[in-house]
Amino acid sequence: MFPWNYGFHWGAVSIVFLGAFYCVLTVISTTLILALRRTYRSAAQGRADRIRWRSEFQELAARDRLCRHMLSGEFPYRECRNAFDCRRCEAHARILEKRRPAAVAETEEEVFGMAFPLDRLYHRGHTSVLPQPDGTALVELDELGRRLIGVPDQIALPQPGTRLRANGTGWRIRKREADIRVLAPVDGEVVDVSPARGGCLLVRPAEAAFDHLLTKSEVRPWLLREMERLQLALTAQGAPTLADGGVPVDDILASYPSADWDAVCSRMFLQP
Amino acid sequence: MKATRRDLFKFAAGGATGLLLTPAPWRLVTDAALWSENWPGIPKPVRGELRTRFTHCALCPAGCAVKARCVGDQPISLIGLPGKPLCAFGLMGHQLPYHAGRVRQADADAVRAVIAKRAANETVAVLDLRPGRTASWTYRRAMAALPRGVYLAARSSVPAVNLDAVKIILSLGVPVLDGWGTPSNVQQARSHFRLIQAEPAESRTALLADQWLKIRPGTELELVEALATGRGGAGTGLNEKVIASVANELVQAGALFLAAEESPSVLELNRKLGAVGKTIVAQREAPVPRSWKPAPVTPINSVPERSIGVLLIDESAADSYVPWSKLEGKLAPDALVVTFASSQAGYGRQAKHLLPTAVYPESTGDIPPAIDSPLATFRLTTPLVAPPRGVVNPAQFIGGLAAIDAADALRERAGAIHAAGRGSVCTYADGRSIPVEDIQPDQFWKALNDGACWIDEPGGKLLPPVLRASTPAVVALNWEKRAARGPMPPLVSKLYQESNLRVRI
Amino acid sequence: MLMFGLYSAGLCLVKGLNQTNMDNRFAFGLWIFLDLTVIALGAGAFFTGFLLYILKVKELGAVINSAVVIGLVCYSGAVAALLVDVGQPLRFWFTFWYPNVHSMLTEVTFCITCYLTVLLIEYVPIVLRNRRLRQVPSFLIFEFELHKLVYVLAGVGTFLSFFHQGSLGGLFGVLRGHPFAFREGLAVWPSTFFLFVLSAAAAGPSFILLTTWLVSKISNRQLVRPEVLPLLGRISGMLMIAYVLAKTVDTLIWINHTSPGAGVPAWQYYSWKPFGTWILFAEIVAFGLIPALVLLTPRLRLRSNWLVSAAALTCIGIALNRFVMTLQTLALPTLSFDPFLSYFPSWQETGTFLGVVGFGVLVYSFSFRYLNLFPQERDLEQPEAAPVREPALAGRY
Amino acid sequence: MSARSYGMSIDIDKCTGCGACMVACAVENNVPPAPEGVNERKGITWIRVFRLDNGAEGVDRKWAFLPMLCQQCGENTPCVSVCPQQAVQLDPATGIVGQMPERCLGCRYCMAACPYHARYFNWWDPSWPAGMEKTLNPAVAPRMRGVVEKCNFCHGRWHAAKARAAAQGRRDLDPADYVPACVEACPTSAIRFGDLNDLENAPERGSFRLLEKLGTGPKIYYQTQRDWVREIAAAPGGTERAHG
Repeated sequence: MFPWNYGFHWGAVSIVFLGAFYCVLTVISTTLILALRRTYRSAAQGRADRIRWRSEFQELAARDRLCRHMLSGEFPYRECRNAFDCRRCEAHARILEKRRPAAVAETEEEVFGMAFPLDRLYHRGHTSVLPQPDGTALVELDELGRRLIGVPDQIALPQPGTRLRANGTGWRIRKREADIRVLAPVDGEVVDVSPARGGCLLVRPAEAAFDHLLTKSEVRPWLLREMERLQLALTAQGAPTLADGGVPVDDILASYPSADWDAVCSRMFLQP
Repeated sequence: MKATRRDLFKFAAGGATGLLLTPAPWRLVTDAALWSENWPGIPKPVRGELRTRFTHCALCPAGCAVKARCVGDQPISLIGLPGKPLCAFGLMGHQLPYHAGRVRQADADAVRAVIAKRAANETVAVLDLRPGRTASWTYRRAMAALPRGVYLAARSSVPAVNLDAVKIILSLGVPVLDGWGTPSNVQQARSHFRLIQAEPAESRTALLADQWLKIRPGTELELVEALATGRGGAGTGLNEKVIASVANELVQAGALFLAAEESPSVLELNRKLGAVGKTIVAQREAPVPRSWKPAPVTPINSVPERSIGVLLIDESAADSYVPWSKLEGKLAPDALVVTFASSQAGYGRQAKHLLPTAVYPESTGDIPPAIDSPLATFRLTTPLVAPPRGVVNPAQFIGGLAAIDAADALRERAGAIHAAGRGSVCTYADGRSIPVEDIQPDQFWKALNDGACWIDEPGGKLLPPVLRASTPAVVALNWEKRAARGPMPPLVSKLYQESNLRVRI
Repeated sequence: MLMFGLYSAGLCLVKGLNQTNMDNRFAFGLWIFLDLTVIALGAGAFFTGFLLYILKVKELGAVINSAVVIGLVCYSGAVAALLVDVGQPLRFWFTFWYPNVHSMLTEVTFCITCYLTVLLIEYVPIVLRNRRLRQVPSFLIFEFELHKLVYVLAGVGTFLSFFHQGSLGGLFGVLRGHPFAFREGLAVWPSTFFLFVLSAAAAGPSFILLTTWLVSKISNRQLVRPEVLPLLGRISGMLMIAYVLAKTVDTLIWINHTSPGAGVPAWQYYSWKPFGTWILFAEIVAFGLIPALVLLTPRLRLRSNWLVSAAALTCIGIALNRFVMTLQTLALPTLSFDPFLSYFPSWQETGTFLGVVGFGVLVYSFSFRYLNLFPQERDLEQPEAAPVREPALAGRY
Repeated sequence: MSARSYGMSIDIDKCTGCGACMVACAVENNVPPAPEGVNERKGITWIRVFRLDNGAEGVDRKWAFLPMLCQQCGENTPCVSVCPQQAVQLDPATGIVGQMPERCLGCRYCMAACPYHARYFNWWDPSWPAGMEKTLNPAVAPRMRGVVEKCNFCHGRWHAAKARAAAQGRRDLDPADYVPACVEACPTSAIRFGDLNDLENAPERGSFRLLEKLGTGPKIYYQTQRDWVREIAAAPGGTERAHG
């Protein structure tokens, strides 16, 4: 193995053989070291959230990765390639230009008896953003999210001054066995927090670009889709199907005591 | 929580790398390797000054000269002399004392007391399985001294064979090529004699012989008759042509007959063929002191039924066996059977007491002339290793019964031989051969003990053997039979177990 | 089963190899056969990796994780068995310390140890994808970064596997003393070297196919898209046919040239019952050509029972080939006067064997339970519920 | 010291199958007696006498004995090239294939490689009956369990002979000084040993080697006048009248 070992003799074969062996060793070890170094670097730059979202987005089932424009019927079938961050999506930009202003002037969508006021923008992780006149925005769970969780057992809100990253962790909610990370809908800095209604944050957005969030006419198809997914998640838990047509009761968990709520919530809050 | 866990990993990783840099792990593997090299329980051979000693092999009557390589006093290997090689069993003789089935302890004094009590008014018999030794003479003297002592020899008359003159041998089941004569002699003579083996079993000798007559068991004598008279022999299972041709051969070559069991008819046929006196002659014995008054050799058949009260069997050196069935009838109903042996394998199964004896090369004694030596010889087997405590010397024990001190019997006999002044002594250390008259008695004795052989001078005509009534002894055992009856060195496993060279019976 | 295996192995380690039924003629027994077979079946790991990361056959992404786990299981099992098999396990490192670079076994040892590490490293990301572990950010990032570099590992793995699979073949190809196994070859390697590489590459996908099918039957879940298994089958089939052809050519050369050159007419080997010529036939045709053809016939390939049985046949064929190379080689006498020996493993050997298998099953099923071996699985869950209607606002769209 | 190539020539016709060589070898090289239940397949006999017979039945059956030991192959030696850790080496100075038990891993690959089955594995811990370890030969170290061993032409004796030669200031060792145990012990001197380069030891005409066609260049030569023996011994690949 080493020239100073007994019985070692220089020869073409040994040189080739050991050479190859040492090459392999170096390659393997460098790969490992490289990976580790990068790990530390990205950890230092605090890119954990972004990476998490990326990988988790990949983990999502294909049918949960559909593009919003497919939901609203502009594409027959299309999966999102930008991890729900439409701000870098040129297709999205093109469509926005083409899109004529929505005719419907409704102020509120009512799906399954849940009210989704259209003055605000919706994130696919079931948070809503209400821009305030002073440039801040109010971030909270949307109706469905709230109903999924009902009365939370415990809420862990970020300190004011924390920087949020879109699709990063907004805040955490514990409910029964479920530990839910609510995805932050926007980049920005937390100004104020309150545990009311499953937690809501007052955020000063980094830039006022919200076009990665769902608006107006996209909300209803998206919600229908969400109901489907919810139902699917529940049936996967072996729970009876949603009372057909019946408006979901206020606390959905309560009506499905048997369901593995962790699984359901993780599915609905986009964290496989 | 998170931080501590990460720290834990950091610590583990750091520790591992750090450990790799220390000599500890390398040291550890090296030690492991070293340990695996001197595995626990592997004995370390003792080193020491190498010496050479000479003695004679007492495993079989051939009594080959032995050159022992010793570390200190412990022989580590045996080898024959140039031109006089040892057989496989002789080569491992020095390991015989360690054979598994060895018996070491017995209460000799109690046994002696019992025998002494019964000896007063009962017949005491000694069965000698290797007649012709000095020990045999001790037994005969003791039996002569006892009121009703009987000396039984496994073989009554001991003929010798003059191999140089032999042209053809017809052997009736004698293992001529497997433990019968002196290996070197047989080997040398093999080139000039033809061997016909008449034997039912597929023995080594049978398969190595020039011709094998596969006769039915127990028809040896019938074959002899057929060969003698030229009639019959159908019972042997051979066809007449074969018998006729063999008979023809024998007549022309003046053949020699060998029989596994002594029988008059065999000797008769030998005489008829002119073998007697030429190739088959009387065994000569070395001179014995005149003061020795021996009991006669009683043929076992002539012992009255159920007469023996005490039977003492000397198995310490055994060349031939008397089947137990033949002995049983001669024993009185409450007979006491004592055997002197080193293992249970032989008569130990039937005997009431077994007195442990020393085994070669622990024992001291002499070896009678080999069957293939027409001349008288006197050879000592001297202990290469000290015998364990508690072993009994049969000669001294039995001599003791008749108040005969046999401790110096060998030396006395050596004295007698020297006094006779015939023959010469050849010493192995220097390979010289000195006429007896040129050397002092004590030098003679010392020479014999350091490994030397006294050989009678060739002069004198070869006498025909005296024919006595047949005795039912099984003589001339081959090594398979020996292995079955007596102790064998542990390494025979190489021959019988780890290879199929030989087959255990 | 695992306990029993450990007990047997322990016996063999403590009391020594006299516990086995191997002997001086049958120096190799069940274990070596096991090692060769298992490693051949584990070849799926490297070959799938090679196809996926180097040749960019995306469909195989569906089974790569499972393949890696299988590979890991097979190789670690084989190494464990080897450690029991050698007389002085404490000296395993001698091979690295004083390597004899001319020995195929050295090559095998080096490559397998390296490749085992590679497999472990490839296994790490799969483990780290577990939901709980992923909560730890550093794990998460490490997995992410490592996964970006995995093609390097795949490359190295392919290199290593190529050599040790080959050397395993070489092991017996170089046995000049056994004309039955001895083959001439190219450069330093006997022909068996290349045959083994080929056959292993052929068997690997089949084995993955088999396990995937089995697992989905047992868990009755659909694990991969329906087109993946036939694809595996096709790959396996193509390699198999190549292997069969090569093997045939090699056998012919051997029968007509190599073996007579060593002084033994080839028919002699098959004069010893029970190893008649049927074994040659079975190896090449019954378990070689036939499954290959089945796998290459698109119509049959799409019928799952045909596909699966063909894959099974392929695996059996490879196992048979390894059996012939190890045990039949040793069973056949070389000297005129030594007999044809037969050998039956002792219960300790069998126990260790079962232990290794049990270990494999255990590791695999744990991975299946806690790790995401089949990424497509989520996509394939079929919604059982009726599509949601919305009575209140029906007909709105 | 000039390069030698030690070898043997064995006269099968002289061998009576007495087994003296096997015993002498075991004594010389400290090979332990077999534990209970060991058969010829697990036993250790550096030299083993095989029994051949002419296949005839009854009185026509004839035996021949063929001593088999490591053939000390000189050309592409099968066991040397396969050992993964250089525990087997062919000594260019003597032409003897040496085995280093303390280096051996016990993988038994060399045994699989040997066409003569002349290599033996220590399946058991070596053990001697109580007291018998005193009779061990100090020139040879007993082997531990789990390693392979084989005939090395009594390497201990070779070292001793070299030492004597050195002591007497000779550069070459005296042929009479170096004789393996089996040769020394053979009662019929059927085994001859020596440097094949010397004329008097050159193999006689008509002598053959086992499995010559394998091209391993064995250095043990056999002679026989009996045709059936030559036919069996020379033929490779096993025959129906195999006698193990």
